Amino acid sequence: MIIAERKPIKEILSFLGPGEKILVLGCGTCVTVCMSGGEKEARELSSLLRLKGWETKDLTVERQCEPEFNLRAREEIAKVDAIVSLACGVGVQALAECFPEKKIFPGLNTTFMGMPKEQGLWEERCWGCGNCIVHLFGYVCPVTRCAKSLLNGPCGGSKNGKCEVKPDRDCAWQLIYDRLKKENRLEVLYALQPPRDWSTSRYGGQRKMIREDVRL
Amino acid sequence: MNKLLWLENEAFSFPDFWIEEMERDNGWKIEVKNWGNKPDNFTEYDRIFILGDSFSFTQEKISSLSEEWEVNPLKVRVFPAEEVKIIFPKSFLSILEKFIIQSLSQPLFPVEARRVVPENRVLVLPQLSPALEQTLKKRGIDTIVPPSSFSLQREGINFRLYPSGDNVGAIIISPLEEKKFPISFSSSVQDTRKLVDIEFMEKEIEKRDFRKETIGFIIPKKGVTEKEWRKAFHLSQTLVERDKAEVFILVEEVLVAGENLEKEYRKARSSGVIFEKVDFSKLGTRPTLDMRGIEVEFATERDKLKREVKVDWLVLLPERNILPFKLAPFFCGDKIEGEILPLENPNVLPFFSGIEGIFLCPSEKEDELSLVIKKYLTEGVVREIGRGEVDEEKCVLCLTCLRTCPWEAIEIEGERKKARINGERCHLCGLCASFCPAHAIEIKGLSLENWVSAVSLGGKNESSSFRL
Amino acid sequence: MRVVALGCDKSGYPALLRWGEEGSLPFDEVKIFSLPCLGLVTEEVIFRILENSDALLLAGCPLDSCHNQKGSQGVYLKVKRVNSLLQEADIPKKVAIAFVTSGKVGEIEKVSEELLGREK
Amino acid sequence: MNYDLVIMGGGVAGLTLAQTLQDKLEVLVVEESSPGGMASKLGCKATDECLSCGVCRFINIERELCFKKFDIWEGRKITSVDKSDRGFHLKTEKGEKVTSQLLAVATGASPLEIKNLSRWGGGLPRVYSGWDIERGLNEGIISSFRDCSSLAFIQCAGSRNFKEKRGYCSQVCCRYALRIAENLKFSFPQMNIDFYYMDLQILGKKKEKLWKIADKINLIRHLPYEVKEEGGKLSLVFEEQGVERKSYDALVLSVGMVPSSGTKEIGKWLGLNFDSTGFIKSYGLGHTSCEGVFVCGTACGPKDIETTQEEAQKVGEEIWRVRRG
Repeated sequence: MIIAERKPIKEILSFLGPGEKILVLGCGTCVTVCMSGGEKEARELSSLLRLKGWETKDLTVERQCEPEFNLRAREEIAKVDAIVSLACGVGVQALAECFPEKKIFPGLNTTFMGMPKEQGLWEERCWGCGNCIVHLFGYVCPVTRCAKSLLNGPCGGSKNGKCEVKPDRDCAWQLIYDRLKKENRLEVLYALQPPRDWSTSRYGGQRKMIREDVRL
Repeated sequence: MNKLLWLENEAFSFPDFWIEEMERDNGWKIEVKNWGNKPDNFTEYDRIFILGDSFSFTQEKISSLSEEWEVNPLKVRVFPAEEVKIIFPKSFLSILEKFIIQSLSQPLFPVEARRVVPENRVLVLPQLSPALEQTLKKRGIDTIVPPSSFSLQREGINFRLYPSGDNVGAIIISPLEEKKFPISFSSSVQDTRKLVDIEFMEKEIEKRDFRKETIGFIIPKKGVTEKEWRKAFHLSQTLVERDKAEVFILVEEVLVAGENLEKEYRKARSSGVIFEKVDFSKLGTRPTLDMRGIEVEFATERDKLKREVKVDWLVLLPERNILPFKLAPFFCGDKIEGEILPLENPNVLPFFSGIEGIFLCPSEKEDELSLVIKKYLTEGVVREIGRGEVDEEKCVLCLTCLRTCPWEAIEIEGERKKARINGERCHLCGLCASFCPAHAIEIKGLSLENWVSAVSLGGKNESSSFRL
Repeated sequence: MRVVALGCDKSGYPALLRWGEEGSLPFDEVKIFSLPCLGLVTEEVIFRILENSDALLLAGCPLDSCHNQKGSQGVYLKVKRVNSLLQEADIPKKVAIAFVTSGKVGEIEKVSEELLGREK
Repeated sequence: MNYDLVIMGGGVAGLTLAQTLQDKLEVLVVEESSPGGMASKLGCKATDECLSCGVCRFINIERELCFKKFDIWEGRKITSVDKSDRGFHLKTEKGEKVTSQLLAVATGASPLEIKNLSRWGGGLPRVYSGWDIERGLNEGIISSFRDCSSLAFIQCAGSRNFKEKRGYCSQVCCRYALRIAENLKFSFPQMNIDFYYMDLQILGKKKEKLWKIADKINLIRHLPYEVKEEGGKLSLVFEEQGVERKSYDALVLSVGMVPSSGTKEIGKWLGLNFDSTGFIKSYGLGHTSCEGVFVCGTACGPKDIETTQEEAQKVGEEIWRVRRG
């Protein structure tokens, strides 16, 4: 799922002009589950803005990344001057495409695609490089979890299982080694990984998926 | 027309004029009774107001009262008697009126206070000690010996045991104890085979005579139970008095807090046992040349003098620390049970592990435990069924509730796989509701709207209190 | 200063009442409310209450002896978060939490001093 | 009036006993003053976390009192007890007469008067007994120590004294003293606390935590010789490396528990056996030397609240067993 975190309040406040009517629009999918942009947070933020003297409303739609849901909120949106969207970057843009004339501000910083490790702890797991190879590395993605995306073994900076770039993170290659050792499949590491074709990842420019068979 | 009942307490009784006024203005029918002459049938009233100190009318109490009266707990409202003291007579009556109006305005939901009684059967893990078995039998609790391979799942307040499929009301975990000793001994010392534990000594002392031998005890300060101290005092005394042996007891602290323990300690001392308070970090041991004994070197706390004693036997009392018990492998419930350790929380039952129905049994506490469990299994608990509800439309299945519920009352069930609250386990703490990011969970009668409306009511310019 | 005080009926509420009965409260107005457990309090509730009062005083069981095990802990974290939010947005309002057991008034006095901004 | 069981003393032991038996027997609790006994005067020692002093257990008992099914006579002093074949006959000073089949003595213990400890400055200003502080905790007595920079606890001031027939260990002092010390340290970290003791008697819940507290303060294993007041400070003579003299702003004496006056009286009336320390002798499960008379709680030796409660429940079961025959 997509993980995002709230922008600093100061930044959000700086967006808003005095005396504007404001709608805080939450998104009911990923950011709800990662507790940064759901109904709860929307209400909270609108309440905070009220305390700062703005006139606010709050609303939450199922998914801001889909015009159909956004358009449902059109009456509410028509009433206000500005919208603070508590959705990932996709949601904000989708919203902006639905309501070209409105002032729309992002309330969140979209951080990564990841999973909840435990209550209140989320970790990145996928980069969306467009060419999945986790099966070769004991199901630990070196592209995402190695700071240097190394595919042929660790760098010299792997110290007692931790990464040298971010010392509080585990070294991906340590994890890979441990996992494969447990399965005693260490031999798969002998296979040499050729240089990757990164064109499938975002280096190849904006990505697009077309499926002729489902377009009517 | 609303039929209201007031249960007043001796601290305050309602002025008649006010009651008439209320009945005239708001069209209520108010009956005032006190705890002495309670009505037989409570179901006829729309609301039951209690004027009592909220200190004793906790959520649990109200539940059990409404269970007793067979009324919807949402109908029972407590007006704190302390309030009367604080704001009487000034604005008291007007606030009282507001209070009634506010509580009448709150919607009623079909909630039932029910007493749930667990099965009178317990499962003991990892194994059943004879002492525990005996005391459980004495109190008429049947026990299940766990089959070689089994799994557990929550079944209302009970736990269901698979594959056999029968329910148990409670699980007792008699935790394994790790015996550790604060100081380590070199292998050569252990080779003398004169390094023994107190059980060994207990057996030996019946068999043989320790005439003219020297015996040393080493007793750490932590994790040694009262019973073991007793044993040590007793053994050392018999060794001296019966066998004329020479006995040293090396300790950091002597424990005498216990029924007549001090007496026994003094008896042991007066019989000629030598107690030395020593610093264990400075305690050294090595085998004698003939390998028939151990030389113990220590510095007493009195005069920091080093001295050396040659002992023929060195008796050790290890520290016992409870090892956490992992329930996860046995559990096929939704929530992964973590390690079970005793809770240091005086507000819950002693021996309570943090999960309702799972008890811990520390050694030498079997009898107390069986008392507690007997109570739990016979009286059961009163729960308000249908109080907490999950809005399946809103639930996004983020599992926050599952991870935050302290009572493990959340189940992920139903063909649509949504969170569901197990009413028999729910304590109405509302943690799930307050953490749920999608606002899917509502604890009936305790929703945000009530509070905020209630906040806007209440006394002016003085301390005043309300129960929500 | 208008203050709303919420206490759990296990321990916080009785303590608040004792504190209220003693009179000589440092605030102009105090409204005391009881809940089954402080765990029920959410950030929204706090904000909504702050919208029509100057400060919020919470009183609950000590962190590790909460009747519902995690109730106090849960609300404690929320209170910390809300305070940081209020600070970020420099709103001159405050939430404070006192960990008490029934009838332990000393703690609440300490906390109310904190609310008034005169830290000891 | 006739009852199955009359419990003398409405402290933790008495009330717990009554609550265990209230559904089964006709129970009367006779209390000299008001229910609660010693425990009701103690204060919670939690800082920002619970130290498991167990005082809140009493609060739960008190809660239950509103819904009790047994009778309590408050403020009634028993003036005489005598035994006949029909049971026990009690008279109160107000002239009421009660007859009961069984009798339970839960008259408890009382803290030793601090003035008896003049050797350690009992009676001097700023010399408190642990009991005084316990009682003051709810009212925030801790804050009154703000201005004192050094403070000493003297353990075993009351008990473990064989000359005065108090050879027993009161079992609770070490623990409450350490908890109070933790409380003080929590409020005033700069305060330096010395702790004069014989041995640390740490049993029961949270002992690991108590050991941690013990590391925070300065432990001295010695029972000081004497305490004098010198220039507003309390100077204290003790021996660690040779005789030393140290002065403090305040002293806390851990007074032990001694049998309460009621315990002694009633024991005499019923001709119960006492043990060498003046507490009523219990022959297991609350049985005493007199048939039909049971004893529980601190009347038969010092105990902490938890143990008292557990014991009372057990004695309750035993009484029910005896009653059923």
